[in-house]
Amino acid sequence: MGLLELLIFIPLLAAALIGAGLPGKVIARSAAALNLLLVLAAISQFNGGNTLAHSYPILDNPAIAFAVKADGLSLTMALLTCLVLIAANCQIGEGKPAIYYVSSLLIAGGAMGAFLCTDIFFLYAFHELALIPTLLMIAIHGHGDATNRRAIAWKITVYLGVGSLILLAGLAALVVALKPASGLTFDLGALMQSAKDHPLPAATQAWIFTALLVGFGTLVSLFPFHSWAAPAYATAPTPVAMLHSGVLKKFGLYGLIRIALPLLPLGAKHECVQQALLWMLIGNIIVIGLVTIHQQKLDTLLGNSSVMHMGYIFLGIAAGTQVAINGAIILMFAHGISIALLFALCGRMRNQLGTLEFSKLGGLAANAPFLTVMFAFGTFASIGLPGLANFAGEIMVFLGAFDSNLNDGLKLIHWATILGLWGVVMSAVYMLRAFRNLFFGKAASGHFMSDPVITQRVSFVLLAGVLLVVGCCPGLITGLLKDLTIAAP
Amino acid sequence: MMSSFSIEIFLAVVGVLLIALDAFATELNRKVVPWAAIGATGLALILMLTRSADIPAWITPFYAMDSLAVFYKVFALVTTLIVLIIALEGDFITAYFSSSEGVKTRIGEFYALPLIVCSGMMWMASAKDLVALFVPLELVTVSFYVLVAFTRRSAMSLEAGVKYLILGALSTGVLVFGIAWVYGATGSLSFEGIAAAAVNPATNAVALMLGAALLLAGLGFKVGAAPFQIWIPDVYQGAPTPVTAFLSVGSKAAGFVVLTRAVQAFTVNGSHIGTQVANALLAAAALTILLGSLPAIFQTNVKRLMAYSSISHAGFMVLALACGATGTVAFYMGTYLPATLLGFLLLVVLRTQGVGDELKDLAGLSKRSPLLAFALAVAFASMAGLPLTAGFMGKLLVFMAAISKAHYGVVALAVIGAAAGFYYYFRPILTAYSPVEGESTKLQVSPVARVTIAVLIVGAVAVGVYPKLLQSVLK
Amino acid sequence: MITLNDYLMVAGILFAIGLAGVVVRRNIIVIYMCLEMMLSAANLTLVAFSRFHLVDGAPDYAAQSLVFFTITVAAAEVAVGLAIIVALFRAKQSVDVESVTKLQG
Amino acid sequence: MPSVLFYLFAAITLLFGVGVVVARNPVASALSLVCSFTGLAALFISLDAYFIGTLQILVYAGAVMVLFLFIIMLLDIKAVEGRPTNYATAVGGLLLAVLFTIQIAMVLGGFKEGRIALADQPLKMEATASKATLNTIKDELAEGTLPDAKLMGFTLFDKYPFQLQVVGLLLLAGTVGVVVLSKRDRKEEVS
Amino acid sequence: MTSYNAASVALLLPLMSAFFILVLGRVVGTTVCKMISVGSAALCFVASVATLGVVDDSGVLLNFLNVGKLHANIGFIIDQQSRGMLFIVTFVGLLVHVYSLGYMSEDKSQSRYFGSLSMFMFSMTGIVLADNFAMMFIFWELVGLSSYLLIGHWFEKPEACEASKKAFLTNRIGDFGFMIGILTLWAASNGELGFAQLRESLSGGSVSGPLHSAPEWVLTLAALGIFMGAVGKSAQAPLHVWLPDAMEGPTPVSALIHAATMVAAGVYMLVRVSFIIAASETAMQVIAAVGGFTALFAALMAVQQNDIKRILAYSTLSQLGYMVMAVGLKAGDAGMFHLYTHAFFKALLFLGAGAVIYACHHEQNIWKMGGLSKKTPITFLTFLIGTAALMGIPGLSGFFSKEEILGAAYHECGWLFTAAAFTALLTSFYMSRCVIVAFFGKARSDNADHAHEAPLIMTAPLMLLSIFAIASGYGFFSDRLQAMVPHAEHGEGHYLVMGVSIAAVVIGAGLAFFLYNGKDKDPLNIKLFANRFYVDEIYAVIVKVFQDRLAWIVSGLESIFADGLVARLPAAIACRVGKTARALQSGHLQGYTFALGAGVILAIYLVVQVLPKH
Repeated sequence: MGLLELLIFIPLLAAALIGAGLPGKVIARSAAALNLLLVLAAISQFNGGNTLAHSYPILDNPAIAFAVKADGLSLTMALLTCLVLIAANCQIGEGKPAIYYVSSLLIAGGAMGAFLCTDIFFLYAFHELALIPTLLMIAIHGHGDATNRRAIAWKITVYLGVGSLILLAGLAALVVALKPASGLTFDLGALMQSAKDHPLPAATQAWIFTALLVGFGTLVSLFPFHSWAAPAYATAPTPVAMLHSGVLKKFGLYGLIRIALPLLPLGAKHECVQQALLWMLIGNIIVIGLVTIHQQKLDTLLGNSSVMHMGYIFLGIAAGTQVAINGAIILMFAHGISIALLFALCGRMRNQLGTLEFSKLGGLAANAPFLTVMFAFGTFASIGLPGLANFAGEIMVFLGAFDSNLNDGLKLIHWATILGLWGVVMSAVYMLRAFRNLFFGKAASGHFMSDPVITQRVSFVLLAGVLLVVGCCPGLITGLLKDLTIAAP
Repeated sequence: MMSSFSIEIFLAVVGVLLIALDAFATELNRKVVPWAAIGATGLALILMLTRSADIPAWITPFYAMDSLAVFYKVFALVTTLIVLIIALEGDFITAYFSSSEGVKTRIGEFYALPLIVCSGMMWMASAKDLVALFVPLELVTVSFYVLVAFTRRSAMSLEAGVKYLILGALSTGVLVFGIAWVYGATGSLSFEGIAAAAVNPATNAVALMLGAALLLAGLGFKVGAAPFQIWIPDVYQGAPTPVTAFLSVGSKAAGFVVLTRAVQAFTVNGSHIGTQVANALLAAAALTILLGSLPAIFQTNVKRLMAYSSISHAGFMVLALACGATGTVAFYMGTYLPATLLGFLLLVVLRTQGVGDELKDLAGLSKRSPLLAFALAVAFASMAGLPLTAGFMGKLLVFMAAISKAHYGVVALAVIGAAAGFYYYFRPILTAYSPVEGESTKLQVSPVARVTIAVLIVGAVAVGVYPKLLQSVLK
Repeated sequence: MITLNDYLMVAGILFAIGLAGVVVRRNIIVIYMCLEMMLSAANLTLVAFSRFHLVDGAPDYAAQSLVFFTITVAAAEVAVGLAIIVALFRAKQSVDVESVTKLQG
Repeated sequence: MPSVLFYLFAAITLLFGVGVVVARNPVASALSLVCSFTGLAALFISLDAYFIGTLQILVYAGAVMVLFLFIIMLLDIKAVEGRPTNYATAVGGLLLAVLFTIQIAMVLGGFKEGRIALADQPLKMEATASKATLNTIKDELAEGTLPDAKLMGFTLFDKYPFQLQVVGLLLLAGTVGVVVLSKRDRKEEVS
Repeated sequence: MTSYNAASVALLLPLMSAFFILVLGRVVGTTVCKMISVGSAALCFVASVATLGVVDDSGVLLNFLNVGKLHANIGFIIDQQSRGMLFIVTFVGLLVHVYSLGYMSEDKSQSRYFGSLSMFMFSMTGIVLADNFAMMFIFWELVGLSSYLLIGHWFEKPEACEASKKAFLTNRIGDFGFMIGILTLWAASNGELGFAQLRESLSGGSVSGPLHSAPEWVLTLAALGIFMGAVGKSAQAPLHVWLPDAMEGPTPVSALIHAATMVAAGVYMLVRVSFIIAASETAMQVIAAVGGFTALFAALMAVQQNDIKRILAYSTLSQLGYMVMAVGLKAGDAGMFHLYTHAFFKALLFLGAGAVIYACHHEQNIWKMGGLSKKTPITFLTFLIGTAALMGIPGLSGFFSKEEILGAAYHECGWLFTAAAFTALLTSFYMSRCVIVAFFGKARSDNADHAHEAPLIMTAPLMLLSIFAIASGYGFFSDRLQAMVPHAEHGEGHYLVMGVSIAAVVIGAGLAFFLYNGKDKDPLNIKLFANRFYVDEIYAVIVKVFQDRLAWIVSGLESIFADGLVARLPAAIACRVGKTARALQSGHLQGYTFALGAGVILAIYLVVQVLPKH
């Protein structure tokens, strides 16, 4: 039972125990803390050269095995999951039913499993653990009136269901197409080898890549398939919103980088696929950017902004160069932490103030300096201020996307980058407008917010600290990603 | 040490003895016959698993003992065992509705007939000859006529019985007409003969196609495939729940093994009618999945919802069959068993405690009995095909079979069907776990039911996580 | 001269009449009679094919044994069917098709 | 058997078949079904299937139809429903029948093997005799008559002995079912 | 000490002090924070003086990003330009720190104020020491952040919050262009970010010089992109709206940021990368034109302002216009020299204005002041020296640097020279107007009446700065302080230029004296200038229409098309099919038998007739 298996099973085990009736608070927090220690141990082992790879075959034809392997990308994502899980658990107040803990542990365990497995079957299977907990939490414990909550819960469940089924069809097509001589296998290494030995014709690669793009895109709220995301995050209870938007949403991008790019290099570079992806991510940045500007409540604003930021990561993936991919990975990590921090604050404010309307609130900074600083960290991280983690990711994505020489004029990827830059300005507009309306100016009547007690502050400081540390020296993460096998153009 | 043939006879004989026992030993305690039936099936199951391979020479012309037959025999035994337990669980309801004497009526036959049906199914599993297929098929069908209409004091059961009777008889007529034409075109009644005729150009292809179409229509009815699935919702809802469980798993599995053998004969490579039969099955599969899953969105009765779910699962199995992946059909059936039987067992356990099988009756189940709520969640998650449950494994293999044959259109429809599944399968889970105001009485679960639920939950999850268990049985 | 096709045609028409009867009539007993008629049409086809498919000079009795089984099965089926119809009559005082429409949707 | 007799019996079978469907009174349709079965038995005999022919008369026309008449009398169903037949189902049924017949006709059109006449498909008694093992069958074949019942019995017990037992089991299940479904109780109310 | 650890001290010390105040500010109390912040500013000043004498050097402090082609690192470059600028930044910074001790003494969140000041010093030093575009952009945005914190220091005041948000967003729009410039250079030079590497690649010397062969429009796009960054930061024409509003912040902040250092960063960067800008002819013309226009445009607006800080703000805008114009006219070092001298006297003027406001109990309108020369003599004297330097009265530093720029304008392009001259006239006009109205005549309000001299801690920096305001023009002084003094010999027409500039000063001052001496209200009433050419209102309308209204429309469309078409429509279709299929289960047995029969016929039809024959 290696380190990585422990990382996956501790949250699931904790969820089972809490489900069986043991006290939620203690078990959940100790599990989350233990997980963080283990992931740090795994990272140090990885740097020491030990990839902690284990494989437990569970089926012969097609060959499926519960195979785990440490890799720069998966460890970064595992670290993200542990950090957000700790913060999410801390956000669960006293007396909340056990399902809060069970659902957050299941979502985190599922994400952890998806990130650490190198077998396409388990990579796909683990991420869907979150489907029922999310449904139950949003429909039963969400915010807003009951019918609206249930409608939104159904929308996210069925939408993600359809997305993951399209993804399943795409993955099945991929596994069937790349069948090595030794018979059908789901193992990523073997598929990688078979993709190298006899690469698929460009046309097949293109349509399989499109299927994967639509599947993963729906899970990540790529532009036309995004309408489930914002309302779901707005109505979801805080821990679910943090974990879903911070961690689980990154599974789609992780899948594209881990499966789609290496196995279907020509697919990504195919002319119309590239154009379609670029137009979609422009949609993500510009259209959703404008929609976010229009929002009047903090939670819908954060929901839409998390949809918008996916556009940059997709830009990194569309560019496909090593710089762009590393930028996309750092951005995934950074966005996960910053959106989790913002949703934690948003949840806390909703509990204390009752409403999150900009028009009804104001001047909170006067008596909540700590939360103001934390919200400032979240705001400035999400608009890509240097010194905080998002900037390193964003600048690498933009540099990676602007890589091809300009002798033959500005192509669509260049225009996409420029629109992405304008997106950065738009995100500054809506984030600062929210920051100004909520925290500064005249204090609105009747709404009073106080700082959390010391023990409550740990989770916020942890997230803000991580943003600062990774922001100052992103080399910590790019170091991990040195040997990431990406189909360099 | 006993050959499978003698095990089947042993079971049939026990069935007959139990009928006699119930008829003549009037003052017997009413729990003897059910437990005897369960004991006999259990013993038969153990014997089957440790069977000796040799079978008497004289039965080889019509009795096949390949891996397909073995799997479905074990499958039939397991299904019968669990259905008997479900019947035992719902004993006093069946008794109450069987006759005016209410709970005291003696319903020994309700436990004896399934034994006979099980042996009939096992014979169907190893039928190599159309006649050897027809007779046990009719034994199963006629016994089900009786079982469906067993609780004749409930109008629903009677209505289901009549509908099943008329439509069953109609499909038998079509089946025999099909067998006649297949015999006419090929000149032989055994599957090898048919396969041989299908290949040689001398046989009249059109006649064989007519025979094949009618034969598949007859068997399609039994399996609940597309144009012939109209009877399933009403009969499954009307029949007593243990019988519905038996119908939806046992009878469907028997139908599929026979359908598999017939389709293998018709689509042996080089056969003149191979593509037509495969394409017809493909169309039927697509139609079944859609007609199974889309109407289910509007169901408010859980039992009727599970009827539609069984149609959509049949659709997936026919799809696997159309792609020639007979192993996947058996595997899917293996993953379908735990979820469905668990669902029906829950319905019976709830029904005995006065909880109706309407969707709104499930509200707040998690408070009243966490075990039942969790079991419900696992059952419906596995039916929906949520990963790490058996259902997902089955769907994945079917998807891969369809994609390897490049039937992308049908895969798209299957995706739509499965997506609708996420809605109607999760609705009962959400209702069970959503809080309800006011005090709710705790539900009791008998030890037998508790063990069976545990076994089925482990079955549903284990096959999803470690499918080699099921695959080794298939080999 | 009478050929095999003539017999098959008669059987086909008889089957069609049975099928029509099942759909047209509202009385369940008459529907049941039509079902028996369809079965016997199938039997006629079987016997016709077995007569014209000579096995070393004599009609192929394997097919005729299937007819034998069909007839016995039909008998058992009629017995059970009529028992159900009687039970229905006792419950609903009518054997009309309209009395069995509660299960729907 | 001269061909005119075939047409006669075929006509009887089909017309009385239609009679079953059209008759207003269930008793009338039961009786017309009996006539149709007798016509059918005659057809069987024209195909040298004497055993099946007699079986048809005995079991079908005799036992089954008598059971039908008995049930009809027992439940004394009113003779005439009085309501006009519902046109939708009538048209539907007719349509199905016509379509099915067309399909069978089209298949038969192309069915070359079906064009051989009964006359030029004579039974070759000596070939069956050489193959037969039972001497009773051998000497009856020697005198030129087809021992239909004996051959039928031989095939049944030679090729499908086990299925006979299963049919027995089926009949047992059927009768048990009938008993279960129609046990009369003291008070007959239905929930 | 070697230049290496001097630069690192100058850079990292303020960061550590800012971090310390952020984390432990509340624990250690305000006085300790103040001491740490001022102490770090002083040490930085000492470090920058230490670098003055040292030989040129460059190095790497932190390897920020090292992935594939990208090698971005935080380092430093010590050459004449950066040493001069470092001296200004640390010197003015120290004075502002000391001045703030007095000015902000009764503010209730002083630790946050001094923390932000340290943060600003860190970012500004970063820009000065930057040796590649990545580091430049990083500190570019950090400076934007610190100006946001400082302007929005009194966050209860809604105007201050709006001003800080406006400043940050306008800077962000500038950075948008700046990043496009950087990306174009990165793409064209196949992955170079360092200034030295870019210079090499541009010169085509080494074989890896793709930039040399890049098409012309690429170079222009790069140059204009970089210039847009400078426009954002140095508040040039289109993006100047944030500077006047930035006056909402405390006055020392305005002095430090909006006079001496931050706004000058744009010009400093343009001079640092002048080899790129010089490569594109059209870019040079655009820069010169924008610089000239901004100078004139700001001067016109300054004429009609009544708030003393707004007058100085517009005057800063105007002087920055001069510097940018100088860069555009290939006279980068003239621009730097003017930046050098302007830093001193503009800081002096702002701190003087601060002292005046402090004296008049936070009264900022000059028409409410008057007669302060008697009540606050030291402030009056130092303010007068600053004004003289700004107007360009011969002998003071302003004269020399402005004359250089006018000379460059004269040689390069005629109409720019006339515009520059007219701006010089306007400059002297509005500055003398300000001095006359504020300091001469009699007090116009009781605040002005009870005005009392600012404490020593505030007047000491004023005196120190006034010395520099005078001396910084002369060679002896500026050489030692590494100012980039253009030593080009004076071509012909030098005397003409000097004559025109002196005439402009005299006419301006006379006109102002004639118009404003002893008046109680402003005789001139040019609505257009007073309302700042209605630029703010135009921008407000643009934002309202192109952003909020468009956002409303787009969000409506998005919920109809994206949500409707992709999510709700397929679901509705599936439900419709579901309903019809459910209707098939009518419950009527006849319906079922018909369906079964039809199914049989369909099966036959499908298998026998329709499907493709084998």
